[in-house]
Amino acid sequence: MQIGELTAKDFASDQDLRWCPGCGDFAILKQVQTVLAKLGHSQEDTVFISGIGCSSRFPYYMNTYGMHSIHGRAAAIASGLRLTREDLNIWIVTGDGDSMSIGGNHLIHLLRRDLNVNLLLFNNEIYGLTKGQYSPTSKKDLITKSSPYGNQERAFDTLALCFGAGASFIARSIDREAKHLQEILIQTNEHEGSSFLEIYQNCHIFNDGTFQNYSDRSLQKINALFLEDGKPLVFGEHQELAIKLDGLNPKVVLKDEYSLEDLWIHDSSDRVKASILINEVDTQENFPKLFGVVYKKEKLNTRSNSPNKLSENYLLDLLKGSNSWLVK
Amino acid sequence: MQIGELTAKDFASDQDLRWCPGCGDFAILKQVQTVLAKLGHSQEDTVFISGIGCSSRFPYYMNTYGMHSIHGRAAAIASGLRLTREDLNIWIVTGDGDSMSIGGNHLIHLLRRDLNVNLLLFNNEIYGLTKGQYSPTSKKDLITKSSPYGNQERAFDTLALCFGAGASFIARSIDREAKHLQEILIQTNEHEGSSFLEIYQNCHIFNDGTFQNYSDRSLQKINALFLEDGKPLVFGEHQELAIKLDGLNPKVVLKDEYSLEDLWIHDSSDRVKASILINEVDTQENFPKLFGVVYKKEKLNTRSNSPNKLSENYLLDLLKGSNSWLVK
Amino acid sequence: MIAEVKDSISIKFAGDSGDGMQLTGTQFTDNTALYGNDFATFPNYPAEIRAPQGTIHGVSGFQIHFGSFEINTPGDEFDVLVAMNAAALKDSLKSLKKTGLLIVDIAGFDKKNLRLAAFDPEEDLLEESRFSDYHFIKIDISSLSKEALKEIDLDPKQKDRSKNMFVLGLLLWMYGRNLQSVEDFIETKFRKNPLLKEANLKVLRTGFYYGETAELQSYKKEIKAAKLEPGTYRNIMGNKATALGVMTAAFKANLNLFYASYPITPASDILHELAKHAKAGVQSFQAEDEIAAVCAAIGASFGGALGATGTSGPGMALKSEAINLALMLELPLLVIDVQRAGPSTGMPTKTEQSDLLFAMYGRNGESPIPIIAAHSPGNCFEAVYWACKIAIEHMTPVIFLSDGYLANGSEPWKVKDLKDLPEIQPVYLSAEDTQEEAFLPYKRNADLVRSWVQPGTKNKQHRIGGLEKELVSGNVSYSPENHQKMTDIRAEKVALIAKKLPEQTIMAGAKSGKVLVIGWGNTTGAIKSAVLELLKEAKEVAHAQINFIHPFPENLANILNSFDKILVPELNNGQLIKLLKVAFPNNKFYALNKIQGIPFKKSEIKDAILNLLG
Amino acid sequence: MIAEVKDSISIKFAGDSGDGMQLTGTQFTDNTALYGNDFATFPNYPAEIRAPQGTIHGVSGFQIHFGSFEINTPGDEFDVLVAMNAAALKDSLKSLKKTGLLIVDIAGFDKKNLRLAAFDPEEDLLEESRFSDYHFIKIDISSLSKEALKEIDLDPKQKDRSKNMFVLGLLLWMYGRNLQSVEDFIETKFRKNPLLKEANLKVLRTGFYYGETAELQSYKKEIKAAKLEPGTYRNIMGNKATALGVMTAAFKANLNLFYASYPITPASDILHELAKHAKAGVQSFQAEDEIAAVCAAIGASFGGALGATGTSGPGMALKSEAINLALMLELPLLVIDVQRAGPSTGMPTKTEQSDLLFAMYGRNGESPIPIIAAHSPGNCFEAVYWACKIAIEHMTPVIFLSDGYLANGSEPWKVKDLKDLPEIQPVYLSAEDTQEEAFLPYKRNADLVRSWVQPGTKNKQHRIGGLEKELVSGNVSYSPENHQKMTDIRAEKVALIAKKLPEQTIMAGAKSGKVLVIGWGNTTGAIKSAVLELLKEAKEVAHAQINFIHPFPENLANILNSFDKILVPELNNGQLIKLLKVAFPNNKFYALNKIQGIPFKKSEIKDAILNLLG
Ligand SMILES: Cc1ncc(C[n+]2csc(CCOP(=O)(O)OP(=O)(O)O)c2C)c(N)n1
Ligand SMILES: Cc1ncc(C[n+]2csc(CCOP(=O)(O)OP(=O)(O)O)c2C)c(N)n1
Ligand code: SF4
Ligand code: SF4
Ligand SMILES: [Mg+2]
Ligand SMILES: [Mg+2]
Repeated sequence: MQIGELTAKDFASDQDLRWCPGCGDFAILKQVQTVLAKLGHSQEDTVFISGIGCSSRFPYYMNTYGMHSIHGRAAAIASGLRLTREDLNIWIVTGDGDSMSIGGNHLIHLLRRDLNVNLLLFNNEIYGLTKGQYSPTSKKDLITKSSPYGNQERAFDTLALCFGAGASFIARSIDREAKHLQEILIQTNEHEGSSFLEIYQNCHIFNDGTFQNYSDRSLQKINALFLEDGKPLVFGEHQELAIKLDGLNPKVVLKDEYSLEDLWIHDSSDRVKASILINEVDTQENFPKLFGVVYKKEKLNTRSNSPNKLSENYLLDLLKGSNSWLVK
Repeated sequence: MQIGELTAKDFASDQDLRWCPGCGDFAILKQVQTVLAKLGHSQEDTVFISGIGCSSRFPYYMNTYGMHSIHGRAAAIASGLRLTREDLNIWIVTGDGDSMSIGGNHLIHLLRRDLNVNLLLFNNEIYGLTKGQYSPTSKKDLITKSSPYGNQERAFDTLALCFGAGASFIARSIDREAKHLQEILIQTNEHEGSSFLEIYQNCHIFNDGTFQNYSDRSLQKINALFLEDGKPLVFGEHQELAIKLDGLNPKVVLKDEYSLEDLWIHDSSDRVKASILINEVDTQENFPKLFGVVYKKEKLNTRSNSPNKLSENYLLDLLKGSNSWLVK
Repeated sequence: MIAEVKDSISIKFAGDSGDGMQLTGTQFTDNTALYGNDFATFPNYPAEIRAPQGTIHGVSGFQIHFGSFEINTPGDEFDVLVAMNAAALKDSLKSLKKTGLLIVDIAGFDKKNLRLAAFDPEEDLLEESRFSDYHFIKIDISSLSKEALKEIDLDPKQKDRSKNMFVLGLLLWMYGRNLQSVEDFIETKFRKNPLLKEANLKVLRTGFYYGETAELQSYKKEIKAAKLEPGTYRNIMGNKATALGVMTAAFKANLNLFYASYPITPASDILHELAKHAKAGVQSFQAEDEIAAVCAAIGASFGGALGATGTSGPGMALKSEAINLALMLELPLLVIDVQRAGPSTGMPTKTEQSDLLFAMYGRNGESPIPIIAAHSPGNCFEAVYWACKIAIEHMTPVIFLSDGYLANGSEPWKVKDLKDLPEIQPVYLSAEDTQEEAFLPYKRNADLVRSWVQPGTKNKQHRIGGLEKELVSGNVSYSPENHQKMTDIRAEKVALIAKKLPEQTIMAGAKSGKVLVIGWGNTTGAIKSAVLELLKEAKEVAHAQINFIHPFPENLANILNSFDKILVPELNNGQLIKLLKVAFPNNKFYALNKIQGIPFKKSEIKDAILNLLG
Repeated sequence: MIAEVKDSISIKFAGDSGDGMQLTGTQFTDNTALYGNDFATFPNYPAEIRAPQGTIHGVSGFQIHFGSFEINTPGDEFDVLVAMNAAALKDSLKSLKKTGLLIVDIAGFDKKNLRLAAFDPEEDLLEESRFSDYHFIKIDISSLSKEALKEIDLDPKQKDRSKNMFVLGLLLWMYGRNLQSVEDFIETKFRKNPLLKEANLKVLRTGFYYGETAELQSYKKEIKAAKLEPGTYRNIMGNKATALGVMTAAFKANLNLFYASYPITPASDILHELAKHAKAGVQSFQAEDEIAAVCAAIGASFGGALGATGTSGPGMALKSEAINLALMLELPLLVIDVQRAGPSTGMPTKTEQSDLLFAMYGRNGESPIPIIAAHSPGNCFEAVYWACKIAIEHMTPVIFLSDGYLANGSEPWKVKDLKDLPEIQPVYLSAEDTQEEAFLPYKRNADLVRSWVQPGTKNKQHRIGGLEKELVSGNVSYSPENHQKMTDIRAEKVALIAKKLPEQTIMAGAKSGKVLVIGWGNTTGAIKSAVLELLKEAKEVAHAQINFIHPFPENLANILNSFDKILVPELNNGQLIKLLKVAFPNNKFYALNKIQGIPFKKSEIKDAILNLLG
């Protein structure tokens, strides 16, 4: 397949889109289709596997191979496919309920095994399909159908959970930032190993505006920290703020008061830095949220998979065993 | 119950111990019984809940209430008990297969919810009860019944996984260090919230000596780092080595070349330090393994549980509803 | 002009999922309830939150059948169809009675709507002559609503959304109702938004008065209040009745209630309802998955609460292993399965009765568990109450079967008097057992039930688990003879429950005759109406609907033996009938099966009975 | 002195779990196999890795029955009992035939051992007079073994551990064998430890020569080689045969094999066996749990490999939801359930046949799945081969039932010639379908099977899932009529498989008569021996053992109709019999049930047959 031969449209299936008007899923779909076309992937070598949820309807809309499986199990299904088919480009599409609640175990084990797949977590901090219950990523005190007095549970720090599980690629983007999302999708796809990409996705119906701080252009400036390798960690209304280390502790400072070298320069391959970014900056209210590729490590030498077929002789020997006898 | 009234023996049930001779589980059992007696807990207010595995036979040997449940689900069962019974002292006993393989999801959700229970993970890096398959904590290349050519999977960094899931108390000890184990058990019990204690436990039959580096007194000196709050991170044959930060990066140095202030002083309440200890020091081969209380945070305001009973009037009103009518 | 008096009317409100038909339906239902009619409802909507607008796929419908005598089903066909757009018309017209009343909103039949509903956009679909069979009323509801709101400062979209109030107003007028209940509802719902409140009230009244203005008096009908047994009544949906039943059981047993669940259609509303009562003493817990939910409930039961969990098919699959643990532990556990159309994810918003054999046999090993099925929305209350009673008094998991149709359907329900409910007595340690030196956790009473001794009880420490237990002591045992005995005891313990159950009754017809129709679950209405009609025609037919499926009530054998043939209609491929055939090999059973995600029609049952009568 | 010639001998080796009885048993078995006897074995050991030494609970036993004619069971009772300690004696003596031979190791009867086995430690348990019914040989095996090793530099514990070789040597001598196979085994096993090699060889030979020295010649027996059908034979255990059967099926179908599993007794050995062939083209995957295992297998099948997964009862519970997905996806999937005694964790090392109805009905919704059960260790090969064939050729999950007794039992097995196995032809897209413009993933062939089109195939992109599918197109559909059709098709598709199955055969007896005994699974041996004995007594009885349970073979009805009464022995509370009663309501079935974690005895079956014969 030549780059540029296919267009985003070629990756769209003939099925009617069945998300609510205003749902963030539309925008993500579009960017994924665009990126696949841009990168010159072929439709038949691409597979999308999902669980259950609004987000998990995704495969129906892709003119690729796809499976809309059962709730929480997409990662496990994709693992079997990955281990037996080295040739395919495999994507997992999942929701915060699908992958962080019922499917949490498969998620962490996928990351542990570091199989080469791209996992897109559409995080809308709610159960969309079942009409609005809180999820393990819902904000504290959120009022939902199952938390009429406000959600009493602590949310997962999504990136921290994946980092702890050993993820080799951790990134975040948001439905409303088409260009950023495209860029990060490309990097997600390029990484060899399990690539974890969290996409903040607005559920217009049951959790509208939960990411307004990051989707609204003016709020975004102060609340979102867009990371780029080799660049300092700056944000703010006029990009006037930066993050810097005070000993071990990250601190928000005025950018202009420091020279570039004194600021924290992003290096997605630095494990210690990633650990502080993910566990401290991203989890504390006084810091902005991270966007971009937060952490990336080279593929480890994990389980090798070289499927091939049994030879007849091997099988015959095995059937006979080492202690056979002949009856005449 | 008065402290000192009961002895370790009072916490022993009348059941025959059914572990293999030489199994590390015996030693752990003894320390737990000792600690409970020491702390003056009553037998009837103490509950042990386990899954399935050699380690999970633990409750049978305790003269307390107990449940030997199903594989991987102890944390979930304990959650239900915790939420309905504020008065009990609840312990979960589990194995590396039980809690990190099949039960991984319940483990991370328990830690996320931070319910007040003590979880003891007997990590022997193997499936004991099913006679020796590798587990998600087994070392790379370990030859087991299910990995005749050596384990090809990356192991979980156990502490990192729990930290990522949001654990509020993370500690490690080892079967062979009676005193240390006792001390840490006491702290585990004292912490309010989900206390995660990993205990390295030797499986004499299927994975003998996997922790020799930490159980053998002379090897231990160079391979184990015993943490104590307020004390520097020292280890080595003659306690001559220390860990120090070089910028953000931990480094092994000669203790005597630095003043105490320059060394890394352990502070289990420091989240950033914990993050580096857990994600860098504990996971890299060039550092010793951590023992002791690595991280501890004060209990968050997580879900409140105030079980009480329905009042008759409330129920009557509810049954009638707001739109009832009378038929005469 | 005096309205014609009719026995009953069936209406179907159909529109796009965004058109608010469910709200129209439930408000009309509440009003009907207060008016004193008997009724049955059937909401039916797409799986998507907002299905594609204007398409057949996006049609959301609500059917209500109300009358002055006993109403058993929403009606096979309806007398009135309100179609808000072309797709709704296409979807529902086939079930409008000939000479029925068809009301359409003209605005829903523009070219775009015609195209989306796969009509020819160029044709004049609403041409009178096409509907000459029916009474036909075309109204431009959308523009009338907008017109009514021209003074109000809302955007056109918001205005358009109030058009369902027009429909509601008009229909209430048609059946001689007043607006009180709806106005109260609007007042509360839009308390915080005066503009929307005003708009909704206005359009509601516009619809109400439109009938007068447009001279639709000839369509007015009067349906007198039904003669129900005296008492306080309310309108209740199955899931709500289930939640209330569980709460009531916990109250009567003097237990804390702990309900752990993971959301799933159509069971989620039970969780939602119970969560509302958090401050009143109900603990609900949204677990990370169905396995955790049932396990947490088991933990709660171990601690002495009534542990309950609820789900639907795929979730039942996940709970199976832990239910089996509860069986071994011999702890109370309520498991609610609100069935939906399977297999696998199937058709999540559609109904089916196909989890019965799964409930019966869906566990490894010989693992008998009592099964109780509700047979109407209101009956969910009593049925689940009994399920809790059995779980608690017999120290066993119990599976309670409801289904999507019962869960979301509603009917008038006579509010239960707590005194009229049977007592629930947990099996605590007897005084004499308390005295005994050695505590024997698996010692049993005459019903073969062990005692419920909770952590915290002094000197009764014990350990339970999923391994086979020794008779009486409860210690782990691998003895062959012991395993045989324990297996027998577990079976016998469930069988003995039959002695405690209320007798199976006949719902309609005589105690003996040619054909008995036996149903379970949501088939009640269709069967009963069919049988009542045939009884009027002097046919020898009767109807029994069973709540208790495992074990069967003791007198069921006698009932069966009093009929020549037994018809078993089920929304599955024949599940209850398999159990009946094995339990009663000498009776003649005939299956009637349907698997379409929708309930039986009265006519389908009637035909089958007539067929058997020969 | 010439040894007495006997038809068959049954030996039980019993000792502490640390005594190496399983090894002794398997080595004796291999030697027996090479010698040419027919045989059947039954290993039976505690659940603990190292159960409490010296106690009844810790006894590990291995029974072998070998002979010069067809051997069907390990024998109800045994001719020879080797008891290594007091607990072993206590556990097993009751099944030693009167006048049988009892061999004890004196060292295992010291005070400590007596106490642990709950004998009076003061009494002289081994006093000759107590065993006057038997032939009784006391040997101080432990000290003889140690004596033999006094020159070898091993610690006493290691020396003690070789005593099982003494037993093995002695018994081999007793039945006129040579030591070759065991010596070869020791050479390989201790290749890396010359000291242990020498020690084991030495003790083996000491045992072998002890018979001579101690003048035990009178106990020597000769059992001539059995007359088996010509061919190459090997000794095979059920789990191994299962693993080989799956590999062979993948080979014949020209598919990659992907086996995903989570360890569980007694299924783990299948994983262990397949893992050994990683370098030869078998992929095995130890998943994080049973759900992940079955899901990974589904993923592999989606990609075009033969996806397989194996487990036991509790794991089956966890797989249920995903098996149902595979059913909807209509992809090949092999699910192996090696049954064990339930419910819940039950008795994990003991056998039972109590998952049949679970396999049949253990899923939400109407979800028919083919079920095939193996009926002997060697038959696991063919049965699982057929399971794979059906899964592949009919695009469906198939449940293969084995059990703990078959899994660990062994018998001589005639090595299959690949050419004699039926072909397996995956349903790939036909040439004409490939040409078609629009690809229709749920288009079916005459067997109602859709084609297997794998990712990577150009222009055939499609999406599948667990929601109900539209006929032919496979698009999501909520249409009532479509759901009815699809439900019917899924049922019909499985029913049609019956046409492809081999005919049900009669294993023993005539084609018609008074009593037919129908069995499935591990009951084969007990039933067959019972029936053969009764046939000798000229009783009108026959035996059929069924492999194919769902659907039943087409000719089963005819077979059943040829007998007056049908006896159905099962190690459960009556599961197959329920299916038979529903499928064949006009036949007379009689249940014989046993749930003790152990197989039937021949005598139990015989009694039941005699009872029916009247
Ligand atoms: C086993 C099982 N349990 C529960 C459900 C019901 N269910 C479907 S989707 C969903 C959660 C959806 O939330 P999320 O994964 O965040 O996806 P979203 O709809 O928000 O995109 C649930 C609980 C199911 N289909 N299967
Ligand atoms: C659902 C289920 N799957 C599998 C098993 C078999 N099984 C029992 S214990 C165990 C793993 C034991 O390993 P671990 O948890 O590490 O405990 P250990 O025996 O090492 O203490 C397994 C796989 C089971 N009992 N239940
Ligand atoms: S419910 Fe929310 S997540 Fe689902 S389609 Fe609608 S807007 Fe999107
Ligand atoms: S197998 Fe290992 S973990 Fe299990 S009891 Fe034996 S030594 Fe302990
Ligand atoms: Mg979501
Ligand atoms: Mg372990």
